[in-house]
Amino acid sequence: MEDRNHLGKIKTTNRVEVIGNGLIDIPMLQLLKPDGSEHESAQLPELDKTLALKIHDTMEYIRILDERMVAAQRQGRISFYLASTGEEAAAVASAAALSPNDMIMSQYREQGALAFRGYTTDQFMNQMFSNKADPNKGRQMPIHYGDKALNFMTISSPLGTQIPQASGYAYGQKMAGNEAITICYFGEGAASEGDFHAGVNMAAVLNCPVIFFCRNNGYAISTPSEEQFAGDGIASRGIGYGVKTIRVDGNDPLAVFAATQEARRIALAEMCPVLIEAMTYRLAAHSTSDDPTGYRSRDEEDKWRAKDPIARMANWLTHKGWFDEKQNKAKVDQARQDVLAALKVSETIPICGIEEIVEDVYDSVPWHLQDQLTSLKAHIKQYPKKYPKTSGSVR
Amino acid sequence: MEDRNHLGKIKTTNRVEVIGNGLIDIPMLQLLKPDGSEHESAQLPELDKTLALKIHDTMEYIRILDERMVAAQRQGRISFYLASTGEEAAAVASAAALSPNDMIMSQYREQGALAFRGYTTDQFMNQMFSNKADPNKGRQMPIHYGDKALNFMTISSPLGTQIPQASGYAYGQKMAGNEAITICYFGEGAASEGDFHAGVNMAAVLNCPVIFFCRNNGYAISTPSEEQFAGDGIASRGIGYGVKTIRVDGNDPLAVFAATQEARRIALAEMCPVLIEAMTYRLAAHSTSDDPTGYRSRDEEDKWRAKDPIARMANWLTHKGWFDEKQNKAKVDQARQDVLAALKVSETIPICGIEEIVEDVYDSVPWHLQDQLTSLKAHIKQYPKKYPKTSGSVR
Amino acid sequence: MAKMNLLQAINNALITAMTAEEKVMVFGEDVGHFGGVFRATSHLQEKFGKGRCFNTPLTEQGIIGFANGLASQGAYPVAEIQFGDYIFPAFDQIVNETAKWRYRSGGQFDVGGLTIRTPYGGGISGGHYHSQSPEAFFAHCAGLKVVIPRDPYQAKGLLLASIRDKNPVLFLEPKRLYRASIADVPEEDYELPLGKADLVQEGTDITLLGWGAQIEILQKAAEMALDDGVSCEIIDLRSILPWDAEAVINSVMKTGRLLINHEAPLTGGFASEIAATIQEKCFLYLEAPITRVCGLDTPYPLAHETEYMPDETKTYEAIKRSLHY
Amino acid sequence: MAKMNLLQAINNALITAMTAEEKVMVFGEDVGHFGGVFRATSHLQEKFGKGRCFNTPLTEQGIIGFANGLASQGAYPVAEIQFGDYIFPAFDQIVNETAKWRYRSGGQFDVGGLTIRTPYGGGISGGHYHSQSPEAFFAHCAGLKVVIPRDPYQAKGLLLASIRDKNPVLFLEPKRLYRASIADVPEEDYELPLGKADLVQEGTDITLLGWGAQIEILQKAAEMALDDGVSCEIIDLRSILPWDAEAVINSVMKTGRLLINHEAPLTGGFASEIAATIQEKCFLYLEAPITRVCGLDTPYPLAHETEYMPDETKTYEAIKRSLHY
Ligand SMILES: Cc1ncc(C[n+]2csc(CCOP(=O)(O)OP(=O)(O)O)c2C)c(N)n1
Ligand SMILES: Cc1ncc(C[n+]2csc(CCOP(=O)(O)OP(=O)(O)O)c2C)c(N)n1
Ligand SMILES: [Mg+2]
Ligand SMILES: [Mg+2]
Repeated sequence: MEDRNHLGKIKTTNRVEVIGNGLIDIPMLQLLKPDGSEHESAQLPELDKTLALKIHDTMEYIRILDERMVAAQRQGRISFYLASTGEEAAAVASAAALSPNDMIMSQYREQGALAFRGYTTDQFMNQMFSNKADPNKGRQMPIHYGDKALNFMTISSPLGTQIPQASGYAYGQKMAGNEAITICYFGEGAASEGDFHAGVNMAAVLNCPVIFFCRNNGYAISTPSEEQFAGDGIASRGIGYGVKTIRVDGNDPLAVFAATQEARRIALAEMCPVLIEAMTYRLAAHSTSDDPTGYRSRDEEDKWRAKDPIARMANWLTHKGWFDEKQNKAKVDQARQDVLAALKVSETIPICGIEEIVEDVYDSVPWHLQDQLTSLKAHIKQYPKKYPKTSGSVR
Repeated sequence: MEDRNHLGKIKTTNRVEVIGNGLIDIPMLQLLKPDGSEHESAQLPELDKTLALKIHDTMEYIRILDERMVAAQRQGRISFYLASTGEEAAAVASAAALSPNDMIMSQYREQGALAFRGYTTDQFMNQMFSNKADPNKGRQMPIHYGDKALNFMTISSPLGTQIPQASGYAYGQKMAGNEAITICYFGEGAASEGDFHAGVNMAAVLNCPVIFFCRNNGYAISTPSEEQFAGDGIASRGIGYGVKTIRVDGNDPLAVFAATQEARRIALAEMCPVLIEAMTYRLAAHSTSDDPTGYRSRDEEDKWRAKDPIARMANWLTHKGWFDEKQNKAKVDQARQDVLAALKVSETIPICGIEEIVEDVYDSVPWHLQDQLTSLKAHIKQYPKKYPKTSGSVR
Repeated sequence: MAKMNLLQAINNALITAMTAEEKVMVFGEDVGHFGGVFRATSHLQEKFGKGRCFNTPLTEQGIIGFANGLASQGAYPVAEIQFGDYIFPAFDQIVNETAKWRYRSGGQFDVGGLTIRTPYGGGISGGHYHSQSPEAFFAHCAGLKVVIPRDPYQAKGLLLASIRDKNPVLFLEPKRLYRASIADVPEEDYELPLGKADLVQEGTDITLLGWGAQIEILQKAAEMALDDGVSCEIIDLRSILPWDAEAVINSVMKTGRLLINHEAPLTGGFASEIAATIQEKCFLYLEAPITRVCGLDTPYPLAHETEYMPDETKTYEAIKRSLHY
Repeated sequence: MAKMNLLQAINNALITAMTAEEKVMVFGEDVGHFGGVFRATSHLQEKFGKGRCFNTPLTEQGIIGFANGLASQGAYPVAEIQFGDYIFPAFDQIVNETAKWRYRSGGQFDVGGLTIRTPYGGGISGGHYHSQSPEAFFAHCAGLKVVIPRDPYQAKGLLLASIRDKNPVLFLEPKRLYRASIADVPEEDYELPLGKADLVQEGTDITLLGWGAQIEILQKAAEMALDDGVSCEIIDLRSILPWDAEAVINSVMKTGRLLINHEAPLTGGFASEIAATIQEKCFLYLEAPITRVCGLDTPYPLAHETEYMPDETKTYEAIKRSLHY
């Protein structure tokens, strides 16, 4: 056995030094100024017109989807929605830096990443209407998307749980020899959960190729980040875990893209985790159940409205000569129509039949669930009006 | 509502900067060299002869207690023991820097702190023999001490749980206006638990006067610290939480004393947590159930034997002219005898009567436990030989 | 007396408790300035200051760990877990720490001042993670008390008793009733006893036992049965741990039949404990097997929520089956 | 065939599983080089490399979170929790994640490859935190399988079946028997079925039901009863979830009497579910109330461990009470 020395790299001092702020500054990567012009000294990532437009268009698409679905919730057509307004760049531009083989484990405000991967409007709608066209079979609340074909793990509500899971998933990718990583999205609020600590530390010790992508949007529902932590954001923690860390302007799509690209390169090359903290702001209410006027000022929101990532990207595209105002308008109009049309179709598709209530608890239905289903079916037949959504299809 | 700006203090950069080691060096405070001589430039804490001797003597006492009890366990007289050999300074010298009003919430290897507070040999024994003289009533395994009068919270085995508890306790002290803090001891292994993250972060945000005292002794049972974390020890984490941090040579009693004194001063003056990482080494086996030869070399241990905190303190005391070899030998002999004598008495004291089995589950015994006790007593009366420890006293 | 909904009754109880005792402190995610996502803690921070009503970071294990420590110091923490579904990260702190604190220290230390409040239950389109009824997980844990009110009046009286009880209490609030249940609630201070069931309706043919939001389901089913001439006795258990076996035994000795209804899944739900105990204590009095009308043994499904629920028609049919056994 | 104790049988099962399938990975606190505090994972790191058998940091929630992710990726993680008493920090990952993974994704994703191994139970002077029997907490959680072997032969066969089962399995090992129980165990690969009880001894007068280390208690009690001329049927449930109700029903229909024994506290223990189900299914066959012989409703006490245990004399007396009802 070789001798270990856990004090190997530690120097000594003879004075009581209290380390107050022992960090070097963790600056925030910004490539585009808020108005969309390039920083003089900025080295931009390689990004061709097609990809640049795809990033922009996806952000815009999500903005439209969010607006429509918030409205649909107000109209009582869906029970719940959660918008990502103002934070589109964080999800979309990071997803753009990944390979489609990379696994995405998200929190819930990363619909942009999913749209970038190719999730269709119909798919969004079917999940939100819990109808039988959704492969998740309508079992969870709206916005809990998941799609195996797109390597997008089905979302679950408990916060932070996906963080150690992402470490494990990435470990599996490594052991299988896949040229793929896992990206794990979470909010700065979720980063207070014990699972964050466990997951990041394990990834560091077990050399898991995973990107921990924190959207620090200033709020966890009503709780501002100064009541969430006292350190220098989430980035400062990465360092304590011995994890390479990048802080980025989350409203700058190019910076997010560049940071994620670099993080992915490192994760694969060095088989290690990388932490990204994207500084952004939740312009939307937490969800349709929330009303932020109770805990923050309109004025504060306005300051962030001015940093809109979509306008910033559009301006940059315009500088580049890649942006066609008219074409864009047409796309936007089309997207609005598509969403409305899909919504109308989706809300008429029935939910799964009653058999599905006991499927997927296990790989096959055990005796006790079979019994429970049998009684339930008999009961539904007896009271068809009480169970209008399923009585029609009970045999 | 005032506007918030969670980006207020963050600078921007235009290049992708990956922060690898973003920490300033966290040096280790050392006042005495391993041989016990003072570092030239060291500013020693104020420490009079009485207190200095008390620190030394308590360490020596614990060394003896540990040796004896490991032996007693081997003889089958107690079921379990856990020694702190080599780490005595961390517990004793930190406790010496506290006020008796300060609450101690410990892990399990801090018998030195308890002895310093005045826990007697009889008390140690009664707990270890689970007899009825122990106020903890023999309900937990040996070494799970607790004493209300000494402000020493009863130890529980699940690791890390005491960390957020200490934050809460300290918050209560603050709200009550007590001139007191809480010290929370834990190992570098326990610091991987989610509760560590939760507890330290909460203390930082909620301004709790608590000292988080980590004994980094290189091992968690067989797991070396390099398989426990990848960062710069535990100290590096404090910084991420915005918590003032001191790293100290845990085998240097004077340094531990000075660091803890300063930490306590800060905690009370600024109403905030302070993290101390004491670098030490678990010379003992993890517990009497463990055999370290399976996972580390004798040679490695020997290097640390040379850093013995007790010899170091004795040497310093000798330099100071405060150490009387003969007197010390007498004390040591006395302690050995006392421990043996107390052990002999304690092992003959019976365990609590059977009524105690249902006490303290609630503040009073509810109906169902009363029923269970009644049946149990009747049963014991029927089978007195099966329950020799209680049948004698069942009425 | 004032008309209050269940949320208002809880808010009122908290104000009452905080006014009477300085050491009552209320905290959890978003409970501070915002007053909690359901607004149960509205205005408490304004009234009592940030020291006594505050937001915590987003960590349930931390919240309960902190609350345990604070209670052991002598305070009366009232910790909110935003949804019952999110109490599981705190399971270790509750089961291994809260519940065992007094016992392991021989009564030297305790966390008797602790109350954990959390909304539970379905019927609000909440799917897997905003609908669970976790009471049975805690009912298997000696050292805890578990309390569930059925309406605003019960909520205020039971919550005040829970906060002041010398033992840690898990107080589960039926969130489906938060705004739906409205009742006259005394504005003054009052307590209702823990560990005691409440006789909601007398009857002679069968005992219907439940708690929380399911009491109104039992009432509806009892009305349906009444049309058939069946007289149901309805008992609200109120305390799940320790539970009032005596009240149930007495009732079953009278009626000879027992039906237990809860929203949580059947297997290992608390109805199983009640059935196990009552079949033993009332063996010679039972005229039919004890019936359980419960949630299915599946995660809580969104689309099939209506089908999943142990509703009044399922209960009514079970009553009939019991009577015709 | 080779003589093995329970630990050796488990070690042997792990070697068998890892040899047959590359994606089986074993990890947890101290399981690597050291082979685990009980040595159940001895030599695995040597044989299969550090990538497939490794130490984790000391965090149970992390271990199970990591294992969930790894299983969802397609691997067969076998995660060790050092003591059953320390599984509670992982409760959320198990109850909210492991158990619901397949259901919530409509079967798109699952963690069926996951097995969680942990030693449980008392009788080793372990006090509060090295003695608990947590099976009932998990029995209330649809989506999990819970399996407990009673001896080395069962342990190997059930563990191999658990690792290969398409569902997540919590595998609880009776640590009191780790070295005490020795049996002939086939060296080749074999599986025993999950969800099926095992008839340990046929009898006619009363059914004794248990699992894990309590089976030997039931055997001792049955011997005592035999001296009185009482013929006991003994059933080892083996799987707590889903459980083999049919086997129990058939036996009780024959014997007319049922006694269930477990070490976990009485209230809300899994015996309650069994009793609730059987009183319903066998109502007209029962000649006496179903009896539960269980741990007390207290934390697990050290000094009074002997008194706490549902031992053979308590069981024997309960048999007599049932027969003389
Ligand atoms: C374990 C758990 N606790 C509480 C909640 C309730 N909850 C849902 S979202 C949320 C705030 C999350 O904030 P953050 O992580 O910053 O993400 P953001 O909403 O800002 O995107 C809370 C408290 C939950 N879903 N899970
Ligand atoms: C929650 C929990 N998990 C596991 C254990 C088992 N265990 C007891 S001590 C120990 C190692 C602790 O190491 P460390 O915190 O470094 O303290 P040290 O023993 O080195 O003083 C482990 C894994 C436990 N007691 N609690
Ligand atoms: Mg946020
Ligand atoms: Mg250690």
